[in-house]
Amino acid sequence: GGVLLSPLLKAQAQPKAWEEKTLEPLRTLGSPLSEYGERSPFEAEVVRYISPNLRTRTSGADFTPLERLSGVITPNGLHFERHHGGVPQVDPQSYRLVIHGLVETPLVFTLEELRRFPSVTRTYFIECAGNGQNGYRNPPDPNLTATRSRGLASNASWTGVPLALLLKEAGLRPEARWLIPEGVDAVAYTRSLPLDKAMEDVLVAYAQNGEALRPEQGYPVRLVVPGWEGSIQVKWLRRILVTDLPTMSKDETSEYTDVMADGKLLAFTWIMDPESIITYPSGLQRIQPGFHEIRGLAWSGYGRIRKVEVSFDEGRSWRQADLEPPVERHAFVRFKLPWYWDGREVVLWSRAWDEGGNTQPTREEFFRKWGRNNRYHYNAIQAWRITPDGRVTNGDRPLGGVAQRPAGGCGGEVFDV
Amino acid sequence: GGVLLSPLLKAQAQPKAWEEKTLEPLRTLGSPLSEYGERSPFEAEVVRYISPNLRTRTSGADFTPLERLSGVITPNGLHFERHHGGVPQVDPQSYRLVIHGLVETPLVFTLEELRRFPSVTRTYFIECAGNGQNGYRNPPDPNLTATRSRGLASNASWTGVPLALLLKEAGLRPEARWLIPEGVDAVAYTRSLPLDKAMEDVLVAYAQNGEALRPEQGYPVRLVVPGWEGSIQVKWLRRILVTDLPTMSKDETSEYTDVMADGKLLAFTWIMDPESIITYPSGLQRIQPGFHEIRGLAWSGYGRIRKVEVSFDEGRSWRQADLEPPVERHAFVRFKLPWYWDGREVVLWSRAWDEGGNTQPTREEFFRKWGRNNRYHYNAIQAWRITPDGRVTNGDRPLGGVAQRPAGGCGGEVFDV
Amino acid sequence: ARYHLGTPLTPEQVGQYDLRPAVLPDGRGLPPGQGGVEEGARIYAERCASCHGKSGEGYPFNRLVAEPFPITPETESSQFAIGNYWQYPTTLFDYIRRAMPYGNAGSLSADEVYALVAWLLYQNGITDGSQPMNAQTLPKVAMPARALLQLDPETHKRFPWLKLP
Amino acid sequence: ARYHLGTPLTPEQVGQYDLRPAVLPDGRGLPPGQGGVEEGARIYAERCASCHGKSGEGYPFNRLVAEPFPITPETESSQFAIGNYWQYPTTLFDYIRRAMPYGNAGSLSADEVYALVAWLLYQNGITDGSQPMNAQTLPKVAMPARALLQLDPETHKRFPWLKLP
Ligand code: HEC
Ligand code: HEC
Ligand SMILES: [Ca+2]
Ligand SMILES: [Ca+2]
Ligand SMILES: [Ca+2]
Ligand SMILES: [Ca+2]
Ligand SMILES: [Ca+2]
Ligand SMILES: [Ca+2]
Ligand SMILES: [Co+2]
Ligand SMILES: [Co+2]
Repeated sequence: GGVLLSPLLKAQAQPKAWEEKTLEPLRTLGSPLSEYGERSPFEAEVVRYISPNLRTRTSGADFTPLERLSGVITPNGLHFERHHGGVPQVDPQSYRLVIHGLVETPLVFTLEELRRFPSVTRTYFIECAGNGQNGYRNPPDPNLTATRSRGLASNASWTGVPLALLLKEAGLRPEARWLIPEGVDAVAYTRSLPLDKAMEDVLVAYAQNGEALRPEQGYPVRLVVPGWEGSIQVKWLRRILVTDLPTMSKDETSEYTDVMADGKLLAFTWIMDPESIITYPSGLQRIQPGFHEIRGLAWSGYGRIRKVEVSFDEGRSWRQADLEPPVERHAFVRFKLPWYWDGREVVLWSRAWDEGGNTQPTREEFFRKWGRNNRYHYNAIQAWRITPDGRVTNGDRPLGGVAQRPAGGCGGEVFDV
Repeated sequence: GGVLLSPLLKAQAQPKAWEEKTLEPLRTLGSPLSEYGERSPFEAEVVRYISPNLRTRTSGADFTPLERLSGVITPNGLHFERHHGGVPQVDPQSYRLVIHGLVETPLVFTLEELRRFPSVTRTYFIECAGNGQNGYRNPPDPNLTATRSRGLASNASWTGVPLALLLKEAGLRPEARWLIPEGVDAVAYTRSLPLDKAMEDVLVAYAQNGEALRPEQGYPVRLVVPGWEGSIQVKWLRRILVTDLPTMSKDETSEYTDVMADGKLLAFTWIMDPESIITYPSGLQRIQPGFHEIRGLAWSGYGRIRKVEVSFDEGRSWRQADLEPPVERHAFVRFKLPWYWDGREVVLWSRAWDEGGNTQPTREEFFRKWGRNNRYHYNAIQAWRITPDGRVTNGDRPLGGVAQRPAGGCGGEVFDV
Repeated sequence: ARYHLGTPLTPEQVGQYDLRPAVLPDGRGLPPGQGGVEEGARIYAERCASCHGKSGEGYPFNRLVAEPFPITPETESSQFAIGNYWQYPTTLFDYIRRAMPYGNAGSLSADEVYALVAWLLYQNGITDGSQPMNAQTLPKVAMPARALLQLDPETHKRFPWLKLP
Repeated sequence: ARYHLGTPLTPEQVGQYDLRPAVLPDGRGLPPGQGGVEEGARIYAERCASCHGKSGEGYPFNRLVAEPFPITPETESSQFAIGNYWQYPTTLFDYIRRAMPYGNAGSLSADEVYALVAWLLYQNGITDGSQPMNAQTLPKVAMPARALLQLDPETHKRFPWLKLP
């Protein structure tokens, strides 16, 4: 009797070990087979975050709900979106890709032809250069969530043909240096991509996590440019002009050009810096004292993540988190750290290190280099504060200087006026 | 002019380089941001195959459309289904998992508690023991597709808590040898699982490819038993009885018990033998002469795939295919082989080898061991015949003996009477 | 308990949650009560025949009655049923209680399930029908197919301690 | 051509497919034709002002007019626009032809686009408005922000040959 007393007491302290509803499914037959499965209706509120300002926008962005997801694969329905002229609906039968310009033979490909080429499947993150834009706010938004902090990034297994093969098929002229890919959306979105990168690892992708690309990610064909800012990974790809100069398109001059603290503008900041975000516990969640596994995501455009560290004292000391294998190049990595919360106020930091030795700056360090009015490439450490009531809020430190919020840019949260 | 003549002629030979419709999306704004993305309407016919016999069945199976997919991830909406009492709808709030029997302290867990334990994310195939059942047909079905040949297998990134941690939390008594997991579906589905395997790598999974499990795969919680037959990976898991004997449940005696050629019945054939299937070109597809990348999937319950070979002469000689990295343990591997089809009739075979040195038998070899009236664990080499018109049909050789078709078993295609 | 997650249950609570207890081959899990062939036939006709055929011959769902000879490799799989393929008598009680009548499991009393088991064993030619089935008699019934059953050799290699009941 | 996949296109076909040619900083891609500030103002009022404000001050969509001084780190990002942030004059022609008016791109003639470009450059204080814009004059316009533009140092490290036009 004595041995059982304590568990008994604990059982009675709980409102009820289970409910009538717990046993209900045993009583009736379930649903029959179905051709294409849907989520449980109980999961309906796991959705992309669309800023109230942008709900009906055909130029804007929405966020992957990072803290609602497990592992590293972003489900296709929840991959972040960013587009400048809405999501076109493209008929795969009439779809064409043209390669022209400084090539021996301009070529047009049908989707079927693209699929006949040797294929590559790799897991890569795609991240908007505007990811982290809320970090430019000062003072920081106390109600920030992991979604709104870093949800303009997603990770998928992409399948496609190496762009290098298509270019070789057309035959490159010696003067060729640049590619100008163009989308078949309403703004014929264009960017400039150096030929060298294309020959290295760029994919002309037609599948995402096993199935055809989703419309928001470029159905039927997009570029995947591993490790580089999402805006260069042109979607609904209709043609590639091979040329000797970059075009300096609207989206590489009036957007995605960076304002630095020293007054310079930086062009072509393509490689995405290392990044990490603790997804559990994170902003607006509430936790109980006791055991928790701290969980988060890390990635870097420079290659593989080497380690992720977590600090419980704003960077004075660090503990190394576990990385879930396989740790792939230019892909999300899940990090985890077992932790016992004693119920006292604490601030959690995480920082990622990549194989190039790059890591994340503090906010103060970040703004020593990047302009306070820049809108892109924010990758400072995200802090989460846990108060004794278990509530998690943004733990970022306010900066000196004027109050501000980002405007324009990737359009994730604010009007672009 | 002379140099251009031949491409010109080729361009003119084609009906038209592109259509009016090709350019249409440039003319109007696309759709705005959306909270949960859906597939392109043009992909609507990529669905699971449900046998006409089983359309409305709450006990049956449907097939992943393997030849319509890329890479190795099975999209959640297309993961094969197998259930014995329909798909229950389980409310995650009232969901409970109980562990009882030969434990120190019987415990009940809420979903939230399960999610607080240390987590593991791994990519594993799940395969129905009845996969390949159409291979028992004699003569072979000429209209077999890759879907109907091996589509009772899927591959996903599963996240969950190691079952070992839950068992240790409850505390195992020394006599404990077996686990009897039970589902909360209408038939309270049960099986027997040796404790040793549970302590090794079994997951109590709550997420699939990043999001919550899909209802058909056990929402909110299922077992994932790496490399073992799907039927033991109990879905909608409501409790685990820890005991000293297996229960010899209906589904391990009247189903999933194997009839061997020597007249023996085999119990507990849990480990799934190595398997491969060429998905392109495959049954009912049609190809043109010229370059093709032969593509397929391979997997084994014994661990990693070591190599996959392709034969063009019914096994007299073999060429080694490329394996797409990362090659993970107990997971689908994509294999690829560049190939030029000269337009002559040919039969393609593939066979997988795993790290245990196991491989796939020919049909003749398979039936030397397994009974002709068995319904499970068929893993003989699948042959595809390509005729000069480019059509692909089942290239399996008829066996001597009586005509037959499988009945019962996993219910994938036939009435279970 | 290293993580202090999950709530301990009292034996009473475990009993309440254990709605359809697993029956083990040695008879553990079988409830008190009993039932014979005659009641079984009556209940079968009422609750089961619409799905499994008038005499268990099957249709629209599974065949339940077979010859009492174990199957051979030549037996059509559509003929596999209790008499020739099932290896443990306890499975019958366990499965009918947990899953039948399909979609309405839990609606039979222990006596009714025993009666159905008695009738099905008799109908399959395995028992002579003289004995009522209960927690003592049922585990002792010898199933012909049990003689054919062996552990999968790969499973044996991996778990040398493992023995079939 | 190693795979013999894809269909060769004639120069005419390429031309037909090249609906909204990319304009390069050296002026390649610019069409014949021209337009001046006055027509530009008229077309702007008709086709653009509803989205970008009466005088290009923005609302509901992007601000198009700024001071002709390049931005500083203190400039609010809502003030970034052609006059202070755009680095290449050719971008204006390229983008207006390919994307504007939003949702109805392709509806302006080359002359009309030149006129809009002329008006926008004048309105931003970059030109004095006396010269019509065409394939010769446009590439020569000096954008104040160009002086601030540098290649990202990481990009330079990786592609030492790469120079900004
Ligand atoms: C509404 C239809 C229906 C009714 C009524 C029904 N069954 Fe069933 N029965 C099924 C189905 C469907 C299955 C197969 C379930 C599966 O796939 O696992 C089945 C399976 C069985 C099996 C296992 C057969 C085997 O060899 O695998 C037994 C034994 C059984 N039923 C007995 C009964 C008894 C006894 C009753 C009456 C108390 C009954 N059934 C009433 C539909 C029914
Ligand atoms: C129906 C609304 C609408 C109309 C009409 C319209 N625009 Fe726009 N414009 C937009 C939107 C929306 C964007 C931002 C697109 C994006 O997010 O890439 C934009 C962007 C621009 C830009 C780029 C601004 C920057 O700094 O990035 C220029 C230049 C421009 N428009 C010029 C014009 C001109 C010239 C016209 C008339 C011929 C015009 N627009 C008519 C909605 C409109
Ligand atoms: Ca802008
Ligand atoms: Ca970033
Ligand atoms: Ca059966
Ligand atoms: Ca198999
Ligand atoms: Ca047969
Ligand atoms: Ca500001
Ligand atoms: Co940038
Ligand atoms: Co088996």
